[in-house]
Amino acid sequence: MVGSPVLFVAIPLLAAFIIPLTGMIWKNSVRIIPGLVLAFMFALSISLMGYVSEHGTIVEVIAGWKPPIGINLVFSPFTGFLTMLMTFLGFMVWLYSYKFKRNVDFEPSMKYFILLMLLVTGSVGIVLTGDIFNMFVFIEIVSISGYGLTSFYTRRDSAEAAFKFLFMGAIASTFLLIAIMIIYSQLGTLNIADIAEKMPLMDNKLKVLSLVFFILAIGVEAEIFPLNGWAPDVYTQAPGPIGAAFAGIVVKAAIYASVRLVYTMYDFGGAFDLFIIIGLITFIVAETTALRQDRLKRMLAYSSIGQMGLVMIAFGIGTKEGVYAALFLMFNHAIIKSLLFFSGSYLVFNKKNKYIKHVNGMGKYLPITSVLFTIGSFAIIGLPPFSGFWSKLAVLTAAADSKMVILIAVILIISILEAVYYLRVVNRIYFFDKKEKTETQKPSINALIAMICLGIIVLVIGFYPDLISGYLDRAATDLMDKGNYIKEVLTINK
Amino acid sequence: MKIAIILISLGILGFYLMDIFFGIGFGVQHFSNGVKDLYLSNSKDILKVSNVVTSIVVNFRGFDTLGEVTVLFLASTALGGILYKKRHHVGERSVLFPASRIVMSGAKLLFPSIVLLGAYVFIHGHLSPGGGFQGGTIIATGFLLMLLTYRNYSVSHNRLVYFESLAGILFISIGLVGYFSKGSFLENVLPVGNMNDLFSGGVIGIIYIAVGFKVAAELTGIIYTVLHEKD
Amino acid sequence: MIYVILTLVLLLLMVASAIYAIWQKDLLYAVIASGILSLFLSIVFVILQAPDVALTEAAIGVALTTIIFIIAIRNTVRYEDEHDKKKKVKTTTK
Amino acid sequence: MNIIILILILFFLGAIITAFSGKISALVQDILFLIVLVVPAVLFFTGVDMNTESIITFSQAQLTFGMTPLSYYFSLIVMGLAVLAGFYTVGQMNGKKRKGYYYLNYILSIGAMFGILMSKDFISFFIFWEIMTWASYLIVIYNGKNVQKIGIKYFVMSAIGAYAMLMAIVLIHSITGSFLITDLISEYTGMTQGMQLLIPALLLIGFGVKAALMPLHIWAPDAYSNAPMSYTAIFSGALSKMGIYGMVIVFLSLLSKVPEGALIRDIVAWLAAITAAISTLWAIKQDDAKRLLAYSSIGQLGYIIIGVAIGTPMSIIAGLFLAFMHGVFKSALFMVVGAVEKQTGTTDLTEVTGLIRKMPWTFLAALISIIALAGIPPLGGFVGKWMLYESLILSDHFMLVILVFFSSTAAFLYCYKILFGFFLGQEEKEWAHVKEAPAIMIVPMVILSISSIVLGTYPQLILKPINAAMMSFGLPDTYGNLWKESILFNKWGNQIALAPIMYGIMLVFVIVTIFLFFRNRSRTRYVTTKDISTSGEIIKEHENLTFSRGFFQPFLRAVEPVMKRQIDKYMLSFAKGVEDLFEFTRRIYNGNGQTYAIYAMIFLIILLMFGKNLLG
Amino acid sequence: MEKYLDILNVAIYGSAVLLMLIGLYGALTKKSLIKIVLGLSILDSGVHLLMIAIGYLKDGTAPIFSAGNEEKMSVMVDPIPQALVLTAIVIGFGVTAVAISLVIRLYRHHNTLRIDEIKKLKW
Repeated sequence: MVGSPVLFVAIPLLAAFIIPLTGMIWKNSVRIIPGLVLAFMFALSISLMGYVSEHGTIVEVIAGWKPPIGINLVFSPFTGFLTMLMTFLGFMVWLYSYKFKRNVDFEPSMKYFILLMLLVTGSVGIVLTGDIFNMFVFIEIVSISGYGLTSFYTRRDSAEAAFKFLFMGAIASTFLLIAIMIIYSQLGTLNIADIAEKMPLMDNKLKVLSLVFFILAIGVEAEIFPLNGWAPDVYTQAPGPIGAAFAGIVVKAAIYASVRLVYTMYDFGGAFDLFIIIGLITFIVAETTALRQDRLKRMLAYSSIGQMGLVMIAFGIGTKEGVYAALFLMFNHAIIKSLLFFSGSYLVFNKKNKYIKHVNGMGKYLPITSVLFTIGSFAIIGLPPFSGFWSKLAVLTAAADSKMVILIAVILIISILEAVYYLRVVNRIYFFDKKEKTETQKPSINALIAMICLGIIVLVIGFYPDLISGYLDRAATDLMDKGNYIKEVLTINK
Repeated sequence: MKIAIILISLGILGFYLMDIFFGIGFGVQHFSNGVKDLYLSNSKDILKVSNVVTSIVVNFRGFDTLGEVTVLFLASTALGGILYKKRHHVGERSVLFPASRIVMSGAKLLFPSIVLLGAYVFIHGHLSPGGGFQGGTIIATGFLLMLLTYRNYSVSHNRLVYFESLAGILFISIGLVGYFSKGSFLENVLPVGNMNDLFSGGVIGIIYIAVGFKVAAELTGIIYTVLHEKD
Repeated sequence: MIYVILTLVLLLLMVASAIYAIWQKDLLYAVIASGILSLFLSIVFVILQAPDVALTEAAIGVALTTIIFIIAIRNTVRYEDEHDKKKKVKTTTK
Repeated sequence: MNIIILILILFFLGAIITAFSGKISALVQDILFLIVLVVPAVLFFTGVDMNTESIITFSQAQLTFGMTPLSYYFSLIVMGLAVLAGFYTVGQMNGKKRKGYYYLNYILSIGAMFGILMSKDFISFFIFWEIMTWASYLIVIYNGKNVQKIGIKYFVMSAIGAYAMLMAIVLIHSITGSFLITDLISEYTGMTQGMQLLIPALLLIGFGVKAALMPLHIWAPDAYSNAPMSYTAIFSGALSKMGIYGMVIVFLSLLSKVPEGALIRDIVAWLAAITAAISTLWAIKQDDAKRLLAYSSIGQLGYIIIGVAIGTPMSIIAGLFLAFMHGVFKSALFMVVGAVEKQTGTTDLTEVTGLIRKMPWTFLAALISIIALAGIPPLGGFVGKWMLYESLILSDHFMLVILVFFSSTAAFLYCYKILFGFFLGQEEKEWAHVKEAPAIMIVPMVILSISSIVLGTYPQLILKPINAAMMSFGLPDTYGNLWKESILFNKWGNQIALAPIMYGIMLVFVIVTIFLFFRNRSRTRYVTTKDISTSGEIIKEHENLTFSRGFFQPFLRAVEPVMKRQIDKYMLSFAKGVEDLFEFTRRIYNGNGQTYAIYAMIFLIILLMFGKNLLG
Repeated sequence: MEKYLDILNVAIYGSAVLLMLIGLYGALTKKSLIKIVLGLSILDSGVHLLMIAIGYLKDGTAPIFSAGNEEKMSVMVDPIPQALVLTAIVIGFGVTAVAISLVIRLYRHHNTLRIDEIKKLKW
């Protein structure tokens, strides 16, 4: 084994503490070190994934105490897949914003990169940790770096967005604590595997209520319907790449948390139906709202929320095919939505309100960015031969196998709306005339590389989905096998 | 209307919460084989730390503490970002009334003792109530006193950064030393000593001191940033 | 027995100061009330055999949170009703 | 490497290379474009036979490619038209902007159509179907006019169809566990009755959109007329046939096997008949040649669908035959309109007049194609229509016959209009400079017109593949026995029985025409159409008094009540209403952070109160 | 003693829940941003009290071993909630500090503290 899961947390934190010191000596180090760390995390996740696929789950304990006592990190095919995805996106976001922040002062740019790095770290921590209170701590890390990143631009209305986020986040974290305490008071443990094992001992009423509090708390980050008021504002006001980071990293971590609760910790069958209901409402409301947006980033934000609803639906199907589909959707959504945010923020660069009409005629001025945006739009609509098609097909197949005919119909009808609003933008890019005289910003070389990387992934996965389907399949098997998770964690011989 | 909805929903929420917690009961323990006893006995027998809360915070659940320190670090970073303005105005302050001479000299007298108290609290974190957080906070309140009293009292920003970063690096390095020598992050690498001894508990004392410095520096930094925020 | 009564009194005071903090239109008083709440809370923590938490709550809840709120009030408005904003400008600028 | 895969790769790589070769030179691009179209066609006709099958395996699905007799028949249409229209395109697109974009999507859609025909499983079918959809969508909006309205309308309707199809596909997969079309066919009779109706219905919605069946046709007039004419030739001639292709499979291999299928077949047949009738009326009303032909296409597709839906062997032969013929003559007509548009800059029938001397070859192509379209013997259209009438009468669908006959007769009106509007009438000074279109555009038109004539005389050229296709569905061998079914054919090998008589009539007609022409030639005099005595009234300048205006005014007034109720108006207002409804859901996000927190509390309360029932 | 325990049961949990509800009420109804943040911090206090109360054991002692009570493990109150609350308090302070800085910046930007007037971002 090369390295260990704990390095996913230790190295970025070490770097975060070192950066203020090195920044005094060499100013560029504050930009470069986070990139190196994120690249390291990505490389580490790949090497660990290789190890995991041969030798099975890695359970890493902290401070040498076996799981019920100490905190443990679990690097299984499932968590490892998400880690790989998140760290990759984190690196892409860094690459994209490497020069983007050049015109910003030294101190804010240092803060930006530290916060970005810790945002990724926190999300990875949520995914890897095997302890619910530790998960709470990581959720707070993600939240606070999210608040900081959202309000990065002092000239926008970003503080308003960040405050809404913080308001919801604070309420959520309170209820998360209550839920954790209810479980602790009944079972006397905080370890997820241990809780899962002892869960049948718990009183049914308390079980229901604690799950309710958990759903409220994690739902805020997972952007499920009535709790996602903050999300569009944050996506709009945060710097462009951070929107991608939220859509691709933070929300994924939150979805992971809720999935871990329902699939591993609790033993309710009805929770899956709840997932479907919540996901469906989120999906419908978000997509219909996105249809009527006049600002680009807001539209992307609602679309992102809607996609997360779809992921919830896929997880709610509850079969292995459903999990496979959900993971595939998460992967695609992370890649494609990042591509859209990246290219979209150059299409409306320097415009105050980022109206959709500002993209008019950009196909002539920013050809590559426009093409990438178009590819992203087509992919997220689910048109073949782009990658979005395969995930949509997987969701529908999984739903059909579970005989959910009406669900399929609703998903497809709403998908038409999605197609409409994306194509409206694409039409504007190519077939409308640019009216205003404002300057367009050519993407810097690093941003272009990041976008092209994502675009290539979209195309490659579209033509050859088997590149990742092995990972997805193993991850889905891993998530469905609750007993194995408990066994792996509790019987570690360290 | 809105208020009525809120009151009704709060009422229902309160009802459910009370229902839950009366069910749980006060002063009784529901679980038989929880981790509590393991923590108590391990803390006593293996770590030789008398304050069990400290051993939990620093060792058993040291990862939480690392996260917590990171949260503070993030808060001060985010705060600096949120309130960042281009012009630096060191020396200007927003405290409205100049302090009286009595307060000034009193503060001067109190400040060393507050710092000393804080240092004591975090050094003895594994023996008595208190520890890095408490001690760090106490030191920060000492700086707060000075900042409030003296119009031109300024804390060197760089020095705060040094303390903050070095303490953080120390914490993680200890963890990494444990990882590389014993195979597990934050694992104890020093002899544990005897119970109720100042030098007991292995790395716990060192980590708590690092945490103390870090928390003190971060909280001071936060207050300093907010305090110098003026239109 | 005496602890029970003391606890009850403290809890009562806590709730009262919380209500006061929410009810009071003058934000400065409200913040002070919430600081007092934290003080009582830390005593309750001592009674509940949690000295570490009590220390933390006393230092953070009573001192730091309160002072941060007060700084915020200094930088913004003192009264909840902003009709008093102009009055505040008059009274507080030196 | 399998030859089908090779052709597909050639198409898709060639599309991309062609798109970017415009950077080198326009000529290179044109040549590449033609190569990419011609080489696969040659490969197809020489290398592909019924036995080539290849499988690409993914973890989620298996893509199986192979050819069936039916797909061979449709491939003939697609490949032939693609090459002919390709040459035409090079001429028409000469000097236009965004040529790379246009070529890219042109080749992509041809490749996708080929892929659809070669797919033996639903996944590859759907993939190519969607590629075809978005490639054609990108061409529909190529002009940049009204993209938000026309383009979105086209895409939404296509998406409705495609998603209905996708739903059917996943349902099929959940039942049969396989995506193969043959597996669906073999397991169809064992399904529950609900599924037996639902799956064909969903598939028919999907195919019906592309085939412009009545309630789903609303995209067609706009999309056909908005795309460049060189593509509309493909659009109407080949792309819409993909819908027919799917329908043939559904009707012949699914619905004919269960008794409930008769209901759906009748519904579709009736819808198609109504489509034919109404769109013919609409075509008569149009003053723009593009829109006229677009409506005419919808009507013609209606005939084809009727033939396919009725399901007797004769009617299917009629439908498939008409499908080929429609591809031939309608493409030629669209090419004619495109040529006129290129030379004059407009396609308004009331503007352009008297081009017969300027563009004789174009006129010839238009004349022959229109005769074929109207179903006048001895051209191919006649053979198809005759068989259709006969099969309808023989299978007791008298009401349908009346409708079809009505619309077929009414089609003469618009046929005449387009011929007259463009080519006959007075010569205007305005169009004095007009020249004949370049040869590269003329040749495909002429070839298509000649094939109309040839197919009218020798229908067996395509009756043979039709027969093979039908035999693959288990229908009796009709080749050589068609005389048993239809009085049109004689005993000796499907010759048209009446051919000598028809040619006789034709000869008389031509002679009379020439006679009249020479006799009246001396009496013709030139007047200008825009200088008409107005009895002292002052004409406003913009008032166009060309005789082509208000063509068939009394007739239109007679049918006006029928045409007032436009289905697309209802559908558009429905869509608008839905979108306005979403304005309300948007108001949920009212911007106040506190309200969001209250939502959270209400959500929590709901979960607390009903969580127990939900989670159980 | 049972009776007092019942009183305390009602009183401690009751006041903790009451604190939470008061805090939530303040956060949900008050228009002033500072009041909202204050409400959130009161909400936090209530939760912390709740957590400590759950860890309490009847007649328990603080979880600190001293020379005298090394064997009295069974009467010690639960140290874990205390450790958790310690973490939660510090995290809560971090959140409050960020919230306050946001409030200051919002005031700078909008020149008001009323939350219903700060809604430029909507729909």
